[in-house]
Amino acid sequence: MAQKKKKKNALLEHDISEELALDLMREMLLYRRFEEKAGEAYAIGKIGGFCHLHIGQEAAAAGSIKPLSREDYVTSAYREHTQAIAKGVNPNAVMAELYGRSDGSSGGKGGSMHIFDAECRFMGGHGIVGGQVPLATGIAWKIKYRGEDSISLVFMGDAAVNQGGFHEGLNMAAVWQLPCIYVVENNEYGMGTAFDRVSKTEMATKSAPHGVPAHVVDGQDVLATYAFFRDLADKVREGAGPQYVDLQTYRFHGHSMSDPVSGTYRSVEEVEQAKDERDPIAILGATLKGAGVLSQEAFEQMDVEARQIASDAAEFADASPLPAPEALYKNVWAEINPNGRLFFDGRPEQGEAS
Amino acid sequence: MAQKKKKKNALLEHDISEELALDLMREMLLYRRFEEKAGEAYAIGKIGGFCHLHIGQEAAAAGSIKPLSREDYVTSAYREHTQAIAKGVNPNAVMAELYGRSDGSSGGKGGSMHIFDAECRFMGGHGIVGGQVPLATGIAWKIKYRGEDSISLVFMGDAAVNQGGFHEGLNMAAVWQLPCIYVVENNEYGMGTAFDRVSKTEMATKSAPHGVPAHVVDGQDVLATYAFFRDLADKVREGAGPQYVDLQTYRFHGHSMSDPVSGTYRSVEEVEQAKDERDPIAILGATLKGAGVLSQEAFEQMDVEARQIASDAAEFADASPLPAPEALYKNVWAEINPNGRLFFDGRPEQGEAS
Amino acid sequence: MAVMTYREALNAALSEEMERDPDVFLMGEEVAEYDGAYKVSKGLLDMFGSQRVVDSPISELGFTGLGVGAAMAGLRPVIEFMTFNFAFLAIDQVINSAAKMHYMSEGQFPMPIVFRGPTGAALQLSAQHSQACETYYSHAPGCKVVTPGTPADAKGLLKAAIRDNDPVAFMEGELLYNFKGEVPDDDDFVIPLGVADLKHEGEDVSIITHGKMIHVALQAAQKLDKDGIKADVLDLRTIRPLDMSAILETVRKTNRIVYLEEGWPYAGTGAQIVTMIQEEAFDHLDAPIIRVTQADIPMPYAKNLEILAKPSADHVVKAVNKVLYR
Amino acid sequence: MAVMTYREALNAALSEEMERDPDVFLMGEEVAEYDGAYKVSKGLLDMFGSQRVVDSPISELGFTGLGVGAAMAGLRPVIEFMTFNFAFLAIDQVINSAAKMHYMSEGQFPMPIVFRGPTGAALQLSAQHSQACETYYSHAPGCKVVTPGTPADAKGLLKAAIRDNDPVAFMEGELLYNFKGEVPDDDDFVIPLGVADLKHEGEDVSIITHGKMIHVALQAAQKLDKDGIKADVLDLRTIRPLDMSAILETVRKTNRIVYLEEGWPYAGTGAQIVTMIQEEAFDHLDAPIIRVTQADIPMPYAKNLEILAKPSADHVVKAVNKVLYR
Ligand SMILES: Cc1ncc(C[n+]2csc(CCOP(=O)(O)OP(=O)(O)O)c2C)c(N)n1
Ligand SMILES: Cc1ncc(C[n+]2csc(CCOP(=O)(O)OP(=O)(O)O)c2C)c(N)n1
Ligand SMILES: [Mg+2]
Ligand SMILES: [Mg+2]
Repeated sequence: MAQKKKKKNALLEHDISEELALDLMREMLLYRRFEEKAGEAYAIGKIGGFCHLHIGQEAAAAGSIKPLSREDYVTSAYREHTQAIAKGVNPNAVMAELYGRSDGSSGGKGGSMHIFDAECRFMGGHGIVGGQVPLATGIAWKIKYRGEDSISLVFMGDAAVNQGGFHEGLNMAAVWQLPCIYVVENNEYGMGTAFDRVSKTEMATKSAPHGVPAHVVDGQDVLATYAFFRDLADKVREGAGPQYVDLQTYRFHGHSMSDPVSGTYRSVEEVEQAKDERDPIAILGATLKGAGVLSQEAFEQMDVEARQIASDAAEFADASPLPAPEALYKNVWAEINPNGRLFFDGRPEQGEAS
Repeated sequence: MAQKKKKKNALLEHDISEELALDLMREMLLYRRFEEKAGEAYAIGKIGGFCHLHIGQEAAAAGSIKPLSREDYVTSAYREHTQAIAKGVNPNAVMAELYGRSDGSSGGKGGSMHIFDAECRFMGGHGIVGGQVPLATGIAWKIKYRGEDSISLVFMGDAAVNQGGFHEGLNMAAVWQLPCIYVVENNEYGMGTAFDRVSKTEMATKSAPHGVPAHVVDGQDVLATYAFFRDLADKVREGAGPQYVDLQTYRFHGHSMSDPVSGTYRSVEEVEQAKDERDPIAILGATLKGAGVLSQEAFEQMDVEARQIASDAAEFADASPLPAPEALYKNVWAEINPNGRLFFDGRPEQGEAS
Repeated sequence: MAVMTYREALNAALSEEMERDPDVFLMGEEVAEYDGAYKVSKGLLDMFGSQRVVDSPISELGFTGLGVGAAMAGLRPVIEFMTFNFAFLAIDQVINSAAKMHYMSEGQFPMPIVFRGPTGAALQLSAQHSQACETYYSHAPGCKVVTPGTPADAKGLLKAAIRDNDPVAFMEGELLYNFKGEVPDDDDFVIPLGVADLKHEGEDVSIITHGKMIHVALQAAQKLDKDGIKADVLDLRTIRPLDMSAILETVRKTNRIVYLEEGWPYAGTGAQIVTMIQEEAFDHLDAPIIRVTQADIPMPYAKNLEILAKPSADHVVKAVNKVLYR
Repeated sequence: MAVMTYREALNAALSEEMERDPDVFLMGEEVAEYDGAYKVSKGLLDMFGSQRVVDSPISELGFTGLGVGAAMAGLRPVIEFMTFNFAFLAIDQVINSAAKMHYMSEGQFPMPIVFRGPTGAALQLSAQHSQACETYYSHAPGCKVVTPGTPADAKGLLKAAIRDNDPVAFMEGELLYNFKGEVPDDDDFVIPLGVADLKHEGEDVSIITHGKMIHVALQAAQKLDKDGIKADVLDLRTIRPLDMSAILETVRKTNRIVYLEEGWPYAGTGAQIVTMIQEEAFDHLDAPIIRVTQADIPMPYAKNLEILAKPSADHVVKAVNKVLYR
C-alpha cells in the first residue's frame, strides 16, 4: 500500500497524468519492438550497412522528445531510428529507409544513419561523430534569427564530447544565447571505449568552459526524463539560453549489428545487470503496475499492438519497391543550372539539361 | 625607503637573484628593440607578408621561457620572433628569416610566421590558429614515451581557445598525463575581436572540462611570471601532468603590420593607458630602480646594447644572400624515393633522381 | 556602368542581396565590427545590424556547421572564411554535411549556402597561407565552385551564388580586391553559374584559365600579340558547373591549348579540363595540352623563391610556343 | 610464402616494424583493447603494451596533430583513421602541418608519419561513409599516397611507408581486409614506394588502376580474354611517388588506355594520369583515354543504387571496347 502510494507519487511528483504515462509506455514498447524487428531484418539481409539499435535507451528518446512540440527541431547522430519515430516520423517510412526502399523517409538513399523528415522537423541522422552539434546550433540560430518560438534539441553520444566541434558549437550557442538543448545520450561507451578511458572528468563538466548550464538526468526513468525536458524546454523557449544535459542511459546491444554485445570492453555480467536493473520499460512498468494504473493484461495488450506496428512496418518496407534506377542522379543538386555541366562521370544516364 | 624595501622584496618574494633580474631586463629590452627594428624593416619593404610584433608582451616571453632548460620544447603561433630568441635562437637567424634570406632560421622559406630551430628545440612558428596545440601535445607525448625529463610548453593567443583542436589537445594531455604546459598569451584581443565578444566565460574556465589545472598569471610582471613558470615547470617535470595558464598581457601594436593599433575595436585611450601602466619593461625598471639594483645609466647602457644587437641582426639579415633558386625544390620531401615521380609541375628545375 | 574595385563589387553584391532577401546573413571572423579582414563587408554591420552581419569566434568547423544547419532550416547563409587556407578545419562540414545533405535526404533539404573568401597566394604569406584550394571543393559532387577574376564577374557571380540553392564555394583573390573594373549598376545584374567568358580573342592558341590567373593569361596574350600570335583567353569563371561548350568551341577553333592555374598540378582543375578535352575533342588537338601551374611545392616565403614558384606570363608564353611547336 | 589475408598482412607489417623500431607506435580509435574496428591491430596491444598501441578519444584533429608533433620530436607514429571518411576533420593537420613542416623548416623536421585506414566504399554505408579520398591527399606536395590492393602489396608497402621519412597517406579497403593472397615471409620484405606492378599482361589495351579496383580490373581482363582481347592491368600501387615509366611503357605497348578508379571523376587520380599520358605520350595514343569512375554523386544507401553507382567490370569492358573502337 505504501509502495503503491510511492509509485503513484512518481506521477504526481512529476506532474504526469496517467494517460500520458500510459502513452509513454506505448511509445517505449514501440521503439523496443521496432528495433527488435530491425535486428531481425538485418539478420536475414533485408537491411544492410551499419545498423545501430537503440534498445535500452527508449526512455531517453521518449522522455526528451515527447515533451517537444511539432515545431521544435530534433537532430541526432546515427542511432536515431526511434528518435525519428518519437518526433512523429511514420514507422513505416523509417523501416522502409532501413530497407533501402523508395518509400523510405529519404527514398532509400540515406539508410539507417540518415533518417530525415523535414515536415516532422526531424533533421537527421548524421554519421560523423559530433558533426550534428554545429548543425543543431545553426538550426537554433535560425529560430533566434526569425524570432520563432521553437527550440532545437540535439542528441549526441558520450564519445562526441571529445570532438572539437562539440566545444565550438556550445561556445557559439552561449555567446549568442541560442535556444538549443544539447543532450548527451550517455550510454557509457563509444563503441568499445568506456568514457573514463577517454576523459579524466565527469560528463557534466564538459559544458563548463562555455557557460552553458549542465544538468544530470537519469535517462532510464522516463517519467523523470519527461518532466525534466518538459520544464527545460519551456525555460529555453522563454529565453534561458542553451542547456547541456548528461542523460544517463545504457545500451543493451552491441554498438552496431556486427559488434558484440559484450567482450573485452564490458562484461556479460555488466550488461545482464543493466538489463535487470535499468530496463526503462520494466522501470515504468513497475511504477504503473504498482500504482494500479496498468494491469499485466493491459501491458501485454499494449505490447501486442507495438509488435503489430513493428511488423506492419517491416511488411510495408518489404513491399515497397527499390528506388528506380533513374533516382541515382536525382537530388544530387537542388538546382541544375541551365548552363554548364555538373556531372563528370561521362555516363549517359545523368539526364542533365545540357 | 619603505618603497625601496617593497621593491627589493619583489626579488626576495619570487626568489629571484639581482643578476637574474638584470638578465630579464636585458632580454626584454632586446625583444623590444628587435621588434621595433623588424617594424622599421617592414616599413621600408625589407620584410614582407604578415609580421606580428610582440611589443608589450615581452615579460610573457621572458618570464615563461627563460626558466626552461635547453632540452625543453617550446612551440608557438605566428607572433613568435621574441619567443624564439628567448629559447636561444640567434637573433641574426630570426631577423634573416624575416628578411627571407638564406641565413634565416628556415633558410628564408618560413618567414615571420614559421621560425624553427630544431637544435634549440624551438618547434615553430605555426600559422593556423590553434594548430600548434595538438602538435605540442604530441611533443609531450614523445617525452613521456621516451621517459625523458623535459617538458613541452606551448603558446597560443586568447582567440585560439575557441578552436576545437585546443579542447581535443587538452583532453588527450589530461587522459595520458602528458608533461605539457598550455599557455594562453591573453592579450585580450584576437585581431579586432575582444575576447568577451566570443566567450561568455573567463579564460581560466577553458580547461575545466578536461581536468587540466588552470592558473592565472600577470604576464606584465616578469618577476612573478618567471617565478611562476620556474615552479610550474618543476612540478610538471616531476609528474604533475598538464597545466593551463591564463597569462594576462596586452599588445601595444596592431595585430599585424597592416592593422591599426586602435580603431573600432579598442580606443586610443585604452592603448595609451596600457602603455603607461602595463609596460613590462617600465614595471621591472621601477622595481629594480626602486630596489637600487639598476641605475638609470646602467639601464640606458643595457638599452644601447639591446639596440646594437637588434641593428646588428638587421645588418646581418640585409647582408645575407637571397636563397639560391635551386633551393626552390629542396626539402619538399625528406626522402626522394629512387623510384617514381614526386613532382608534377613539369618544370625542368626539379632536380629529382628520376 | 560604374568603375569599382573587386572588393566594392563583392560588397555591393552582398548588400543588394541582403536588401533583397531578409534570409541572407553574413557570418565570419571580423566581418562586422572590423569591416572584414579585407574590408569586403565594409559598412554592412551599420546597414543590417549585428544579427545579419556576425562576428564569429575563430571556430571554422563550428561556424561552418552552424551555417549548414541554418541553411537546412531555411536561411541563406554567407559564410566568410578569412581565407580558404583556414577552411581545411571546416571541410568536413562542407563535404560531409553541405554537399551531401540534399542527396541523403532525397531532396528534403536544399542547401542554399555560400562559403566565400580568398584562395591562393597573396604576397609572401608562406606555405600555410598560400594555397589555391579549388580541387578540395570541385572534386565532390554536391558543391559548386566559382572563381571570379574581375569586379563585374565578382558581383554578378556572387549574386548568382547567393540565389543558388546549392552550396557554393566562392573563391576570391586577396590580390584582386583592389583591382578595378566596370560593373553594371543594375540591381539584377546576375551572371549565371556555368557560363565561361572569352576575355581575349585569337585563333592561334587557347589559354584556358580561371580566377586571378586570367590577368596573367591576358598579360601573356599581350606579349604573344607582339609576336604575332593571337590567343583566345577563356575564363571559365565557374568550375562547377563547367561550360564545356565554350571549352570545346575554343579547342575546335585553335586546336592548341594551354591551361593556366594558380594551384598545384596533381589532380588540379587543369588535369580535369585536359582530361575532358581529350575525352571529347581528341581529334581536334594538334599538340598535347600543356598546363602551367604553381611549382609543385609548398609556397616558400622568400620573395625571389615565391616569384619562381608562381605561374607567370613568361611561363605561359613558353608553353604557348611549345604547343605551337615553335 | 604464406597465404594470409590483407588484414593479416597489415598486422604483420605493423608488428614487424614495431618490433624492429621502438619509435614506431600505433594510435587511433579502438586500435588497442578492441583490436581495431576492422581487427587490423589484433594482438598488438598484448605484444607491445598500451604506450605503443593506444586507444584515442574520438578527436581526429587532435590525435592527428599529436602524431605530427610526435614525429617532429623524433618518433615514427602510425595514426589509424577508423576510415578516411573521418579524416576530413583532421586534414588541416595533414596538409597544413605534416605535408609542409619539412619545407617550412628547411629540412629541420622530417615527418616520418603514416596515416592509415580504409578509403572508399564498403557495402551500403551511404554517403558520409563511402568516399574514396585519394585526391585530398595526392593533390598536396609533401604527402605520399599509397593504395595497396593485395595482401603482399599491403605488407610490403606498409613496411616501406613506416620506414619512409615523409608523411604517407596509406589507404586500405574495408572490402579487402578478408582478401587472401600469398605474402613473402621475409621480415625485410619491403616494396619500395613508386613502383607499379603489372598484374595481368596483354597487348591490346591497358587498364591502369589502383587500390581495390585492381580486382575489378582483373575481372574485366578475364572477361575480355574470352573475347580475345588481351589487357595489361597496371596497378599503380603508389600514387605519389608515381611510376611514370611503367605507365609510359604500357601506353607505348597498347596505345589504348582505360583508367579505372573508385572515386569521383572531377580532378581525381585518373584525371592526373590521363593528363600526364597526353603530356608525355601524346603520339602513342590511338584513342582518347576513357576513365571509369564512381558515378559522380554522393554514395546512395539502397543496394541497387549503390551497385549502379560503383564502377564495375562491365563498365570497364564497355570502356575497353570503346577505346578499341569496337
Ligand atoms: C568523426 C568520426 N569518427 C569515428 C567514427 C566511427 N564511429 C562511429 S560511432 C562511434 C562511437 C561513438 O560513440 P558514442 O558517441 O558514445 O555514441 P553511441 O554509439 O554510444 O550512441 C565511432 C568511433 C565516426 N562515425 N565519426
Ligand atoms: C584557423 C585560422 N583562422 C583564422 C586565422 C586568421 N588569424 C590570424 S591571427 C588571428 C587572431 C588570433 O588572435 P589570438 O589567438 O588572440 O592571438 P594574438 O594575435 O592576439 O597573438 C586570426 C583570426 C588563422 N591564421 N587561422
Ligand atoms: Mg556512447
Ligand atoms: Mg590575442
